[in-house]
Amino acid sequence: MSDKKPKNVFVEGPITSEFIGNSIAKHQTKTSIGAHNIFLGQVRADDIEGKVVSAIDYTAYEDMANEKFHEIREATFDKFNLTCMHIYHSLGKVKVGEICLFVFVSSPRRKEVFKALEYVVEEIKAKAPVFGKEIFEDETHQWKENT
Amino acid sequence: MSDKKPKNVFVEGPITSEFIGNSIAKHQTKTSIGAHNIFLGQVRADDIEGKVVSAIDYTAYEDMANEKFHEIREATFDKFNLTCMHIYHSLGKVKVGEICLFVFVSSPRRKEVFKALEYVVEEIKAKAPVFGKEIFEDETHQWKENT
Amino acid sequence: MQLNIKYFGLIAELTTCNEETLEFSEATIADLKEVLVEKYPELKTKDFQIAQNKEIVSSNAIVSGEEIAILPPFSGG
Amino acid sequence: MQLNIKYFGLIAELTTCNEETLEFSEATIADLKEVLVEKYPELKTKDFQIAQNKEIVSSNAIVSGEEIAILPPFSGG
Repeated sequence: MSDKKPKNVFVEGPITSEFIGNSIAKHQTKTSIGAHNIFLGQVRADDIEGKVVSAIDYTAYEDMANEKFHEIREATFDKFNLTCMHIYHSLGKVKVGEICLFVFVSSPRRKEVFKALEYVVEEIKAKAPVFGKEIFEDETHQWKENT
Repeated sequence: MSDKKPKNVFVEGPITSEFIGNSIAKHQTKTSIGAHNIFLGQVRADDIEGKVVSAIDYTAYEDMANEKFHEIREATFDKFNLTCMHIYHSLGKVKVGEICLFVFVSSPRRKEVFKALEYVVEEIKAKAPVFGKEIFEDETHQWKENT
Repeated sequence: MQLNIKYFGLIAELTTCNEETLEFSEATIADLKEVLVEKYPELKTKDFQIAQNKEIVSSNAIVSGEEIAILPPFSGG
Repeated sequence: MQLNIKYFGLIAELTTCNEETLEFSEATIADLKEVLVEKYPELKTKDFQIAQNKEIVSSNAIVSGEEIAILPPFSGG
């Protein structure tokens, strides 16, 4: 279903595997769904010139980001035959190995979910004003840029 | 990692949301992973000429299917830069709303997981000798065919 | 030669068995198809493939005596 | 006119504040950029975009006085 009012996509801290499992469970009453596709962004222990990332600290221009997430959501429902769609993004500190982005799309048919999920993830990366500060093990940091 | 021996991909009955959540949790120690992509096949309450599907009963030519899953797995690791990959398929009765296929791919980078996951799912549909009997609410049945 | 043949899904329903041993004295998979259609005339109207030693084989392949399976259209996932 | 300006990420680090009010008497976003670069010379070497009323605006857009935000490259996900 497509709502008309922007929802809050942000959650404080990492997105847990239990939260994701529960979200899957909630969709088992929707018997028109034949295919789910889930994207999870996980914080990588990147080695940048000898320093290893230990966490990413996320901040966002929240009002604008929620509006952009809403626009992405509406555009995705217009383009693809989806039954439902959910986006969750972390704010604050997310350690390596923890999940910072959870995108969940469901449809009667599998072809739709593949196209829709990639579209949503690329749109989020390009349009949502979210900023990740990569914190190294020695407490120094650098600002991440999406590629 | 790519193993050399076919694993058993089949699980008896539906794949639960807890199983999926646990599988995600297990990947949080792998800190080279930046992106996960998960496909879930869910049994749809299709209406076929007035009869509604209530479950699918899956059987398989298990030895050949596990070999095919293994070949698909090896080919996928050759084609894409993946950190890990898991496939689980149900055997026996899976009711509407329950999950019968769980494919999980992980990579340092998101572009790889999108391409890899769609490839794996299409290969499974085309090459794995698995047979779904759609059971209607009135206990009659018909044999499913992938499209 | 004695052939052990496995049947699956819709085909097993039609043959009413999952596995049986047949005497086979011809050469190719096409010949085997004829033997099967003679025994189970309904097979004529059904879409099926034959696997030998767990690989789909074409009609002109030679029957080696290894594991044979008669497979209806796949519907996994 | 009084402009309320929000700073994010790398830019907020450089300005050492998340939000401030500036006096602005010019017309366009390009003019605003000049005012900002004058106040924070380090901005000159940084890549940033300006949002007005939660939409990215181009340099020739007119400053309306609505919510202004200075945004470094996005890195969500």
